[in-house]
Amino acid sequence: MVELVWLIPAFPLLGFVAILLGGRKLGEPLAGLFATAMVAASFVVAVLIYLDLLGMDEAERSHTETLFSWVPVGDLQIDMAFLVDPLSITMCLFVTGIGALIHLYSIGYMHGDPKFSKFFLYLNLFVLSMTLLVLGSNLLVTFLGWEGVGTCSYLLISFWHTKDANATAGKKAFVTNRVGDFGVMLAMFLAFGAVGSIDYAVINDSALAGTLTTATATGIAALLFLGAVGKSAQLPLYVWLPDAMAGPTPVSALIHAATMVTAGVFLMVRINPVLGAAADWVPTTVAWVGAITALFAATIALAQNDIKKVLAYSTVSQLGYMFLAVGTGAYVAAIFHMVTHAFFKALLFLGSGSVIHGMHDEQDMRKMGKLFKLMPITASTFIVGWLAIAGVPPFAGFWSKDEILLFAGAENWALYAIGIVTAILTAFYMTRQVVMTFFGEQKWGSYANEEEAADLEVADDDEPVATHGAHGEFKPHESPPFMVIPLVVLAGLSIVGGIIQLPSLGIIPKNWQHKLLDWLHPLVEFEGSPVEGIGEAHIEDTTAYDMKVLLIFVAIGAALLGIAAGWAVYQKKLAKPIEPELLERGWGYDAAISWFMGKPGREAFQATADFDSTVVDGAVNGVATAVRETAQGVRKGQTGYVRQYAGVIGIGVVLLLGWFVVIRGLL
Amino acid sequence: MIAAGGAAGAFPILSALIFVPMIGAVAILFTQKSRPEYAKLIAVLASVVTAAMSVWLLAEFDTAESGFQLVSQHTWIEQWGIGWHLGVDGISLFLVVLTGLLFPLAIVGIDPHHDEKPYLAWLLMLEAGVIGSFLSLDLFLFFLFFEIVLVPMYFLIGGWGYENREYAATKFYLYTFLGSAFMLVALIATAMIASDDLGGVTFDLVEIAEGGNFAATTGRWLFFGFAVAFAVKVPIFPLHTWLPDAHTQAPTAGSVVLAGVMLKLGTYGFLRFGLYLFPEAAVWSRSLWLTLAVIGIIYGAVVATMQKDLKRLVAYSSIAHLGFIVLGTFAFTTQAITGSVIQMVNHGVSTGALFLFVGMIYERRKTRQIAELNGLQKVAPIFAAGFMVVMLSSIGVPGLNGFIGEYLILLGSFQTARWWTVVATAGVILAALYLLWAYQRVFHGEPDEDNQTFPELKFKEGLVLLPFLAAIVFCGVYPKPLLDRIEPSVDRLVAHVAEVSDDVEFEPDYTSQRGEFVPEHGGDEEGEG
Amino acid sequence: MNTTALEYIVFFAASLMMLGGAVGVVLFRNPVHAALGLVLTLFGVAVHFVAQEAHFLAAVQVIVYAGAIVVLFLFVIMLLGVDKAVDLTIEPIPIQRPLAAVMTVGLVGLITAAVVKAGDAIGTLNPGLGIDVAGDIGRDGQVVSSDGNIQQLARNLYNDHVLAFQLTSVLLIVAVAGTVLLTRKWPKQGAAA
Amino acid sequence: MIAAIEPTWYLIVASLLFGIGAFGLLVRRNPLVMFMCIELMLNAANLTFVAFATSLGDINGQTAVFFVLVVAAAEVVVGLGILVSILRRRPGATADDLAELKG
Repeated sequence: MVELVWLIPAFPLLGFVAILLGGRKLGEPLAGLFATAMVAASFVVAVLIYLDLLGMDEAERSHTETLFSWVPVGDLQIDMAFLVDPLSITMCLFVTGIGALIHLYSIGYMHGDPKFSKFFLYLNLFVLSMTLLVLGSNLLVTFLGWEGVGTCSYLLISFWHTKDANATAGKKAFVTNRVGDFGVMLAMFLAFGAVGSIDYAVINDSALAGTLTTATATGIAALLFLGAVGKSAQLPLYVWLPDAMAGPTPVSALIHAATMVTAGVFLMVRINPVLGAAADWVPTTVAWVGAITALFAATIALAQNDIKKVLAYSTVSQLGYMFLAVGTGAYVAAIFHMVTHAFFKALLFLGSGSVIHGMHDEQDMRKMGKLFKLMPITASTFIVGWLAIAGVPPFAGFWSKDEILLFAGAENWALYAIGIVTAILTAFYMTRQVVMTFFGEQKWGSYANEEEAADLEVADDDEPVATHGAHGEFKPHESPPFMVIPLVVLAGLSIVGGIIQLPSLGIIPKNWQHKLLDWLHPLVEFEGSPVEGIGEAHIEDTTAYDMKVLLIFVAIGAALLGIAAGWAVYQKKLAKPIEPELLERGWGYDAAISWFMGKPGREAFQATADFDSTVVDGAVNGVATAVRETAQGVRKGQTGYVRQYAGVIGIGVVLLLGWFVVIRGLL
Repeated sequence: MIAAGGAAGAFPILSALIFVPMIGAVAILFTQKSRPEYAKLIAVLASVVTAAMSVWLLAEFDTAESGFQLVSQHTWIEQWGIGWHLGVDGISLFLVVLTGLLFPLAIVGIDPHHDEKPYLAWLLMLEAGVIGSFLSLDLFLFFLFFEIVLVPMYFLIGGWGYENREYAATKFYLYTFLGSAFMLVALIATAMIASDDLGGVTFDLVEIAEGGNFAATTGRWLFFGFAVAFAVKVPIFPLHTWLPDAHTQAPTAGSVVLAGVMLKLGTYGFLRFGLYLFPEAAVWSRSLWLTLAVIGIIYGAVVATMQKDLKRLVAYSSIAHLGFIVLGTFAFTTQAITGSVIQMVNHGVSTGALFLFVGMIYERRKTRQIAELNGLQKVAPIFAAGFMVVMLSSIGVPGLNGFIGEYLILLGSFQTARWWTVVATAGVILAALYLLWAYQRVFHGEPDEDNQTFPELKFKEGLVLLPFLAAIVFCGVYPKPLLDRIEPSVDRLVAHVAEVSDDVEFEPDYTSQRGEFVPEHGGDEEGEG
Repeated sequence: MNTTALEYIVFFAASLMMLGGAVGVVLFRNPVHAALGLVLTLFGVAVHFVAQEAHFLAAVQVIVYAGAIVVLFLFVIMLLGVDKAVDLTIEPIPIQRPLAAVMTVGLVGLITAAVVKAGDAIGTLNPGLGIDVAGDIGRDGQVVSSDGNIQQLARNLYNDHVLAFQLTSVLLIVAVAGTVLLTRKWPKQGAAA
Repeated sequence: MIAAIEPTWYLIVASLLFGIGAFGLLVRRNPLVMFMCIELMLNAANLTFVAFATSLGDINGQTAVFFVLVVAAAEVVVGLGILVSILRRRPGATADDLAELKG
């Protein structure tokens, strides 16, 4: 079964090609169903491979499947090869699984869109790229997927490209990611120069064997981290992600919450031996970048009014947690949080999509409220997501966040403090969102969107194509089954997702604990490596580990505190909400960058262009002008008088004669 | 003589590649002006036959052989040792094939608006010149073809170009001709100086390269002479300003050919006549070229960003892309030079296609100003999708052809020219910036009145573009067939350079830090997850 | 008067004729007069030819030059009606006359200086070196024919320079045909030319 | 028979004739007269040829004069032909009026 790993990307590829060729003929909803089926098929293959791996001995759970030689030049031999191991299969499982659910959801969400089939074309291409990313056995195949998902992200963010903001957001995402790609490319070059290969196996082995010098390892790790910062929207490159919400909501759920943005975390875990072999400042930087991003984004999320923007900043914040985990050596916890986050964040996004759908494309939470009764399923599942992200036991988010905080505490109490504060803020802003959307006061009128109302009155019998799900009379409504089913499934996963990595607490049966760690064990634990501090951090003898039960209660307390405060402020109105404008504008960071790019950046570019046309080209034209001017002067000598010419010739003759006769001494 | 000749008496395919378009050009002169369809027929026929032969050449090519193949050698001007010496190796193979395939597409796909007869004759003449330049193994012959190329291009730009064509054509001609003047002097001097070692004057490239032994200073001066000509042709910053004008003002076919193959004459010249003839000088001056290449990459991209004319933007992007090729050339590693060669081909394909698209936009809207275009994706989604694929290739997205060359160049250069490469890699960011921004302004948004009626891609246009798109995807996904043919020749060239110069470490030990790790595995502690 | 004195007289008379005519060509304001000055010069040159025993050339000089060419000049003058006196005091090109003077003086001065200096090398008449200026000399040292000059010239022309001679005929035909073509629109003048 | 006059004298006279001709060419504006001046210079050359032929005893010098005469004749024919067609169109034109090639 392992040999058939190529089927995982092959199905979405098939879907992509089929929809490319016949998507318009397939039409709605066939194209969507077909695309969904393809991704589901991938999921099935992934499950089968997973089961296959389970049946194997742990040492054998790594298989490289080479399809063909891709870029072979001299010493550089890069194969199009897939690495099947616990990590890649874990990633594949949740990418294809959640991917399939979101495909299904999209059939309902994109109903009536004129570019229905194209949406699924892009989605399948995305899944293809994402599976390549996680399955790649070397950095280049991963990079292929890496850029592929970036491109799909670009295409999907600007899917409704007639709006300028969407187009700008797509471009911004691509270009910002490119900054990160710069790092990934350089990391590959560095790795090739050091070990003559960019296979993960070779790089990691060299790091583990200690032959990779610290300098090289530091370089590779730091550069890959730069790539990860771009892809996973960390400080200082996070700016593209909030804007990326311009894309259709399923895209936000799939790409910008569950899968693509976690690629950076995946990559760091993939090369964790190199990170371990690198100088200490690299993992420390990773941890701090993660922690600061988590806190920073959480503060911004406090004051957002767009339902998706809240979730976007929340995603940035949660990704920060994952990097915090990576930086503190909690690789398993990072993957764990990645998976649970994929569950509940996909759920929240899809839920918000459902709300937007039900509210006829209204995204402003200030115009919502009291939707619980009208959208019961959406609301219930959203609440599950809320509790999961807030860290309320026994929901999935609680377990993963707790594990990360444990490792953070073992590493550095300051990191832990930031983590806890972030957890409180997270619970607070999510409560705020839930209240503003589903509870509180009803703030929508009979028509939430006045322009739409006007449109509907004018063109009553036209098929309302531009706005899906508009039904004439405005009333928020529950979404169709296509959309609800994924919500329910994801809600279920968000509740029970924690079981894949339960902590080692007395009340939990021994063989239920640390299942993910056992599964990923060969990839993060390396007995016998001469390099210090490589692999998963060992925290058994730290203070934090001793206090882990206490820490769990602190985490629960933080979650409840946040929820209580949020409920008090927004539902009970016990205090006036504090939502400074500075936070709403994201500390002005994005604006500062925009200003920089727009003003001095652009002026510098323009100055260069002017330099080109005036100085460089001016020099060329200057030479031409100089020649012309000189010629203008010289041509005055050409009087056209033949007698004068003859006279000058005569003088020439005399001079020549004089030279011969006088100088040469004939005389 | 290292050239491994084809079987004696076999069909002289290389000579035929040059003569068929040339004969076609002459034949067109005998057609009636009132019946341009005959001229067109001859042009299509000649170019298709050439294309077929170039594909045949590809089939005949011996992958394992690193030297020159299918050599055709005849004495021409005996007393000066000038010969009709043609040969193909991995470096020139794909450039010839690209030329062979590009011309029929340009001839079939683009109709000039007037005077078809001379237009087609010039195009065929151009094809003969370009192919001749790529195949020549004789300095004099090369110079001849190198110069022949200028004349048709001058007339194509000047005769069928746009509003500012005379200026652009004159600038193009004078600029490149000035460079060639240096080369002429250098190549005559090369032959004369080499004659001391070779016991007789000869212009034969292989003989001079293998047997010539130039004193360091002499070699550097001679290299400089050649390099100026090639640097103008590439063009390398700051000798580039003819290019945006020529590209912008040239008719679409001219731009396609100019970007597709003509600029490669410069980079190809660096490889064939720079590195091969004067390895010592090339190594000695590499910092200069690397620096200029990197400046070109960043500078071209920055200037491209601010262009208001779409065609000009693509032209400046060429400067950036060609900078990569020069960077790879002077990195002297197998990967980098192989990357350069493949990038020459790929740039030809993707920039050629971009120019085709820009040409189509101009045909439809009679403007190239970005500001006057908007929302085209809404009215012409297929057109936009095609443009998107080509653009992504140009940006260098993996899986498409543009990436392979860029990646190999950067990877190879990183090993011997680290900091230059770091800066060059940053150019990759800018490539995304200017192309996406242009795409956004032209294709995204709501189309205004003028653009509302923008016609969708026509079937014929689609047919012309299809080979480009196929090549873009194929080379990106499976470049091995190309790499296999290019690499042996590049290896030979690198070895040739390494032979004479020992101050650059050309073949670093890439595996110095490689290690094996065998985990001490308990194996029995857990077996289940 | 001995032979030598007569020769001096002839030389100076002919030179005077020649140079006087030449000065006339330059200074006469009327082209007709200038043409007559030219005739005078040509005759002077012919006399010099005779003095140097180039009888054939002297004859040709008179017949072709003075006879045909000058007549041609006069025809053209009358044909175009340019036989009016012109004002020679006007010179539109500012430094033309000083320039001409400098050139003339320089030319004449330098050549004369060179000739005088090299006078010894140029030497005197040197008969018996392949040319018998006086005439064909028989085996016994007697002058056989006084037109020996013509025979020598003919032999030289038709042996050594026969190709050039043929080419001159082509040249003349081309010149005539070309002139006819040049003035084709006026058949009379074409015929006259 | 030996000519008593030294060839040097002939050369000097010829140079004077040439000088006068050249001077005339430069100062006269009437194209016809300029032509005549050219004839003067040709005759000076002829005289030199003959003088040298005599002094060196080489008949080739005289042959050269013969060719000069022929070429002069042809030149005059063509030159006057051109002159006629020019003056037909532009009566009274002087050499200075024919400055079409002025830069």
